[in-house]
Amino acid sequence: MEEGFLLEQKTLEGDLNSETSHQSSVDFLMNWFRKRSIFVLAYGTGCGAIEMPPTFTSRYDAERLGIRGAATPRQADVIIVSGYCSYKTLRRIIRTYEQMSNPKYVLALGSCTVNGGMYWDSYNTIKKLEDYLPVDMYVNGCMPRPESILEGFIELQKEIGAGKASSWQKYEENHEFYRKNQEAVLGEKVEPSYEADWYLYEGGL
Amino acid sequence: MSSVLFVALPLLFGFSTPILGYFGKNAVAYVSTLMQLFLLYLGFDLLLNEGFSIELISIAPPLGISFVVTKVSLLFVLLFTSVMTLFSLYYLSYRSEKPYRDESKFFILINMLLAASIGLVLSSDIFNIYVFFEIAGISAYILSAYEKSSSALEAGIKYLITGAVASIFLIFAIVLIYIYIGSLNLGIIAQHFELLPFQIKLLISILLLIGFGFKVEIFPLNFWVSDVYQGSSTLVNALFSAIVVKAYLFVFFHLLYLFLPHGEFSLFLIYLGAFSMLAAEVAGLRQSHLKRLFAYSSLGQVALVFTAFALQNTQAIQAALFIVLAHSVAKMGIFFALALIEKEHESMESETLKSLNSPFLRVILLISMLSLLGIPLFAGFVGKLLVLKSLALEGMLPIIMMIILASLIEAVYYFKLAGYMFTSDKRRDVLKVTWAHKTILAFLSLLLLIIGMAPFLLSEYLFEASKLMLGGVS
Amino acid sequence: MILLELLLMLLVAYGVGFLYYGLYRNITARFQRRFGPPLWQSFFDSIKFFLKEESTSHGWMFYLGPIIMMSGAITTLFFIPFFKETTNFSGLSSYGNLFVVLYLLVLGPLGNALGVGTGGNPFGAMGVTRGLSRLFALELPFYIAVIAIMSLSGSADISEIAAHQSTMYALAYPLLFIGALFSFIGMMGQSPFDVVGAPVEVYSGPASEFSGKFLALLMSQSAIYTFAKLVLMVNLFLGGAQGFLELLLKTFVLFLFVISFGSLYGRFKTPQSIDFLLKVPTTIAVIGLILATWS
Amino acid sequence: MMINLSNYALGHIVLALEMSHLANFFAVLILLSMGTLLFLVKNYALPKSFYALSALLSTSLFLIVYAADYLLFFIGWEVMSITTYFLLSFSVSQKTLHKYIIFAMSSALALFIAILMIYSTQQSFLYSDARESFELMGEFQGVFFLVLILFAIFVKLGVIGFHYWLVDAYEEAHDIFTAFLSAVLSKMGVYALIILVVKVTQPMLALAIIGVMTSIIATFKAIQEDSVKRVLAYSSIAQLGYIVTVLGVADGMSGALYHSLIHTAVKLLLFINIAGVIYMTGRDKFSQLGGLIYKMPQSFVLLLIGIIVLAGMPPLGGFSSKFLIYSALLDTKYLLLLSGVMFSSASAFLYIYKLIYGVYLGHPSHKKLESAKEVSLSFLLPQYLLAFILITLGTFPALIVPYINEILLESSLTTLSFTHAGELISAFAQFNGLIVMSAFGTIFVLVVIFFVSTRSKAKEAKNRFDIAYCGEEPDESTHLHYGYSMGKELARVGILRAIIKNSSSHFYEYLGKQTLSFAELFRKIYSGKLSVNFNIAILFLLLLLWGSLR
Amino acid sequence: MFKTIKSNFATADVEVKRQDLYKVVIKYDRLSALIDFLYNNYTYKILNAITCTDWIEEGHFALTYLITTEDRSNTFMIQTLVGREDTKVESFSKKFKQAQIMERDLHEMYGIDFIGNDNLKELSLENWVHTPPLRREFDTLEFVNEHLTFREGREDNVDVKAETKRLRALKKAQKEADKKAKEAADASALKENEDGK
Repeated sequence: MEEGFLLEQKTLEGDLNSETSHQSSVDFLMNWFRKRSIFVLAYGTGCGAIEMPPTFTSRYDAERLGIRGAATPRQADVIIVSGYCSYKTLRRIIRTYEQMSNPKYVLALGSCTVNGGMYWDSYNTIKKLEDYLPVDMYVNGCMPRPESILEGFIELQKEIGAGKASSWQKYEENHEFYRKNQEAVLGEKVEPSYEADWYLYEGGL
Repeated sequence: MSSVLFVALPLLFGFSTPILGYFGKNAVAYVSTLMQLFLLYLGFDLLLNEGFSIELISIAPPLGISFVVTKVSLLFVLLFTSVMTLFSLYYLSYRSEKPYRDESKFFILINMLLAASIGLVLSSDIFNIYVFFEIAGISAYILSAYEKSSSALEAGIKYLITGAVASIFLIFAIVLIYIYIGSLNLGIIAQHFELLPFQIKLLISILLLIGFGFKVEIFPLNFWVSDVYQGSSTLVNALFSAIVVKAYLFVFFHLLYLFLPHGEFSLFLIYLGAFSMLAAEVAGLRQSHLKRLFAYSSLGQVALVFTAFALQNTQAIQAALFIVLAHSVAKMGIFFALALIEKEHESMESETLKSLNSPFLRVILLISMLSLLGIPLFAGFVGKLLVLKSLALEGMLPIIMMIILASLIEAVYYFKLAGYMFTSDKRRDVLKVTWAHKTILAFLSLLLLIIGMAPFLLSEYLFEASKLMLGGVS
Repeated sequence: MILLELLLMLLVAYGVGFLYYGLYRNITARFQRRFGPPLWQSFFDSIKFFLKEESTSHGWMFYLGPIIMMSGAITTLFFIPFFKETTNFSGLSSYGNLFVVLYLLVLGPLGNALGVGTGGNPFGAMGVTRGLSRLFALELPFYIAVIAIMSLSGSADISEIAAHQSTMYALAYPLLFIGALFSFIGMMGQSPFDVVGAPVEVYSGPASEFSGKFLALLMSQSAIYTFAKLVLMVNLFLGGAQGFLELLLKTFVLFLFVISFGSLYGRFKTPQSIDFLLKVPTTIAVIGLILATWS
Repeated sequence: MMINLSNYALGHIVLALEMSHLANFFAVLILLSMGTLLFLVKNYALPKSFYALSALLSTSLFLIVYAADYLLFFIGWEVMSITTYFLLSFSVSQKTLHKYIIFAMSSALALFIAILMIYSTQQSFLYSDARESFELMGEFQGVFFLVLILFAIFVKLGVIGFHYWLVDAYEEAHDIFTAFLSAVLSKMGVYALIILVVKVTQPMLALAIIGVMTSIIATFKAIQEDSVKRVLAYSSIAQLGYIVTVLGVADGMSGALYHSLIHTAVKLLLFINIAGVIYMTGRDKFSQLGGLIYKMPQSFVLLLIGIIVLAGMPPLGGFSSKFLIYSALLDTKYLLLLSGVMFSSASAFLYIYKLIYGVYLGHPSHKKLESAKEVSLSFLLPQYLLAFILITLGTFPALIVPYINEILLESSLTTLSFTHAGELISAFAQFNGLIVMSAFGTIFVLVVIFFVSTRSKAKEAKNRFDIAYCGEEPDESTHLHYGYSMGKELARVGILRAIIKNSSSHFYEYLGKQTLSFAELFRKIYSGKLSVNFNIAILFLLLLLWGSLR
Repeated sequence: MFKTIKSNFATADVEVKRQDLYKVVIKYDRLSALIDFLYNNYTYKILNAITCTDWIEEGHFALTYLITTEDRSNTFMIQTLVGREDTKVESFSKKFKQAQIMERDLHEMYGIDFIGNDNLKELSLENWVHTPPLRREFDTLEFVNEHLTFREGREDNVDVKAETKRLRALKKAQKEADKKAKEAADASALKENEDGK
């Protein structure tokens, strides 16, 4: 009877591609590649950042699932908002999120992103990440351990594989809603505005 | 027309000036310029119809005036008369703003100077040489002390003392020669000179060397030159460097070739000349006073001529004659231009060139300087090339090295001046130059350019002249 | 026929390049006591980036940067013959020689540096500066070794050098090989000298501004360049190869050595790596050169 | 074909002109640079004397090139130095001008002594007798002759010990004249090196070693410079270092000729380009320029071609000349020389990239640069012409090999084997420029087609601040023009600090001070007091007597 | 040392809180003189912290300056009382460089203005326009409810406090019922024993 690491590997991967969904073969292939290789932006926003090293290094090794760190938002697919998010950090998260190239996903860790967590009454943190950024996957736990983060990643990969993770389209469609909330919290106009209307243009070569 | 006129006419003019005084203030000036023009005509007339003759006028048996007019002495006579005419023409238009005080005395002096130097060149009697040596000296001392400033006075005294010392040595030499050989005529002395015992010959030549050394501005004896140039007025400087030095140089080497045709001392003289050129240039490096600077540069050039003459072969002498011509023309150009600058800027420091604002004068100064340096397209280069070529033939490498080093140092401080003139700096108002000055200066620079570009015009004439000089026909 | 052969060479290089890249990630993972990603993970990464919705570009020069890099890589590949004797799979190497290859190796990165420059990202400029200042320190020992080999085999043509090696130059002249090996590690971008693209220190250096398909192109060209350099080193020092199997074997052994050496060492700072390269490998190579030319 | 001027003899000196192939080659270089620079002249308000002086300069250059005897050669050399002095004086500071003229005059006079030494043994200045007269010279005199000649040429070439005047003069001279200076005047040094050293004596290893040292040190000095013209000045010293190296080695003549052609063309291209940038922005420092690529795109592309050639990259002409140099060096057994040259050309990439990055790429360092527009056609046309020449030499490297072979035959050296224009063959290997260029071109096009057809479309960034900047948002005030001072960190590396830090200027300043203090000593002798002078006179008299009586 | 401080700075007597910690309360105008005195004579060269406690009832802030000796053997707590409304305090950033950051933080959190500190812009709160948050009149919960929105819970969500109370009551009732049932069972078992006996 296997146990230990191999079992864990099998169970995690076991039902990875069980999610059957009706999408054209081209989309299926495209999503299959997007599922197999995920670049996570190396940007620790809150206290969850301390969970990232063990997830990506030897013990929990996210790389075996094709998940790797990426230095700049240009190269990244997934941004992890790990934990409480003060106004100051929110401004940087929005700026980085808008610089990532589509399709991009947000992984929110901890309860602070859900409803403010233990800082529910703090004057300085936002209570509900949903209003400011479209979130694909929540991983609760007041800082989830690497296993649950990996679990979260697997779920995200399943959704990507099935083509259901389309938060970045949601961000583009109702952009005013997000921008209004952001400006309500961040005070004056969120710079740079041109980043937002960048999506409205058609690509070149 | 006999060659004695060259000496007689200026002296005659000298005595007649008081009479001319009555005819009006500038009568003296015009008459003297006319007289110099006539002398020039006389020179050319002699040149054209080959009037080479020997004039013997004996007053008392040993004493008398004997002139010998050969190609080379005629060359010098022509040089002197043309320099003097150019000088007086230049002075005619210069005197309208700033005349010398009691001009008539000034004209007497320059004519006496001219007569004496021509006499020196022509005479073939050793006592005559001494007489003209003295006359030229005296007129030069007074000319250098002409202005009423302290430096002029100091220059005059210094010139007087050195001149006196020089003449003492010369008279000793002449007395010795007269005792041992008995005659004053150069030809006879030349024949008997070899027979003299070595010590006596040595003593005479040393005395002659020192006697003429002062005047010929050789290294240890040329300390007085820079102070004299600084003291005397710029125009007079032109005369000194163009005429006086050349006359003494010619006479010294004329005697040398006559007495020691085999050139026993030539090696020593060559080294002496090269070293004095180097010393003069190095001393000039630190100079900031323009007149002293050009004094040192003319010391250098004269030393170069000295080395060339000391080589005692026809090519070297031809080169020396080239340099003499080029140097006189260039120095005249420089000092004439400096006279104008001094009139305007009052200060003769080299920084004044920075504020000089007349493109014409800048070009003139530049051309003369380049020619003095020996830059190819100008006259100086021909002379320098020939000297160095003949030195190369003799295989004297160290000498070539010293001369080239000296001309490098000369280039350094000349281009410092060129740098002042040409880099942009705060300029004074434009310095206007009358058309008369312009024509004379332009003529001088053109002359330099022509000799530089087409030296073959003169090379045959100079070649025969140098053969003659070496041949020592007296 | 030649076109087909060139295409085949390109496919082989592309495939083997990504295979080696996957092996590299697995072997370094095993060094770090973890299971590495699946073998073709790098291939998946590059294809994923090709399939991105859009990628930011900063003007036509930025757009052309990675393209020049890729074409430089492919040209270098074509000028290196795969095998020793036979003329097939020798690409265009009969028209070029070792000097052409040495300079083509640098043409790609220089073209890309222009793209990075127009991108305007200061971290990109910093990465390029480190790359260029490291480059000349790398080139010195490599050039000394290569020159020694060229003079030994009497010609600058790669296939001739490979043919000339009765016994491998690596064995015949070990000092030369060691000197060249040090700089080869740097050329492969392995650890002691890979400060150029350090993800944390320099925000991934030159690649900081490249997104989407530019990044994909950079990944695929690095695969081709790796394979081209490996084949070059095999031809120069390991006596060339007769067949595919021998070629793959030798290249893999060399690659294995380079990765394991790389995964054991931390990163040098740029002045440190220049100082080291100009001192140790250069003296080794010079001694090798003197010994080689003396005998 | 020889025109004999002997009837103008100055006392039997034979002056002769001659139309040798070597002379025509260098005449072509002069014409090329004069032709291209004439385009630019109408953009600048130059004083009339500038034209007169440049006419005189070009006549002196032709005189140098076509002279068949050393005297005419020297006259041309001297006139060239003097006219350069006056052309420099339009814009150069007094100090640099003075430095220049001291070096120029000392080099000219050293040459004069050397020529006189030739004359003294053979009684003729003609080139043909030079070789015998050199043999006739004694051992010591021969060495002294070579020292003088090399000193004169090294000053003109700006070899590393003697470049004290060159870099400042290049930087401060008028842009057009700097181009002319670096493109042509240095070639006169090369020509002098060929006729005075290569043709007279057998190849000297010392010359090659000096060449390598020059190129390495000049390259590292170029990397440290901030002013664009100073970088180009040092880079032309380095490139000339290659020529000197290859001339110091057996049958390096072909490499030297080819490289001087390439160097003239590429230096003209670079200097005209930089002149255009300075004309448009009025700035010539890397720290003040930057980000001009999309405002001056054509100049950018032309500079790109220029730096590819300067670096010696395969598709373009630079590689063909480097290839010949490397093969020539490979023939000799001095392999360390070749590695030195390749090392210096590898480390040259740093200042080559800095040239294009500092000026065109990155962010503009000042708002004024935003208003820069493309330069007028008068700047671009010459650059296109030069770029065309370089590209054709890249694709057909052996185009001029037949002509070089004629020169080699003329001076009885081994010629290069030649098949067709595309293939350049040297002793060690051959390469086909056509195949390299077309391979690179077709692959480039194929990759572009593939790249355009991928699914992911490239979207233009909104403006220059839209960069990944760690979450921050840069604006007008943030300093983004990094990388313009790249290469400064090399000074932290032990070995390189030695090369970069100490320079020859202290030595020359010391020398200057010493001569001035020595002159001061001499002036004391000419002091005013009469008594001192008389003592000296008497001293001299005694010395004279003692000397003669002994 | 304590006597000299007490005498010339007219403070309450120095309190030795710990072997290496002394405390003294001083009026504001003598504060800088005391700090200079300690700095020069007793090597108290290091400023550890400037803290402020808000005594809203008494209506004043208590500013405490902690300075330590060079060899870190001993710390001195100097406390002054300053007013709460737009207080102006003289800055020590010239004497101690680190004071600049501490004062900047106090300015942001308490609104105290430090004269002489050249850089008092915001430290961690960007674009903060409301009252300085650490003042006690600022109620965070009320601020949060006013400015931010919470996630509205599920339909069947109940108030957390009421829910916990209800659950606790339920458990208690349950316990009592069991106890009662047990007693009934014991009683019946006791009765059976008695019947059985």
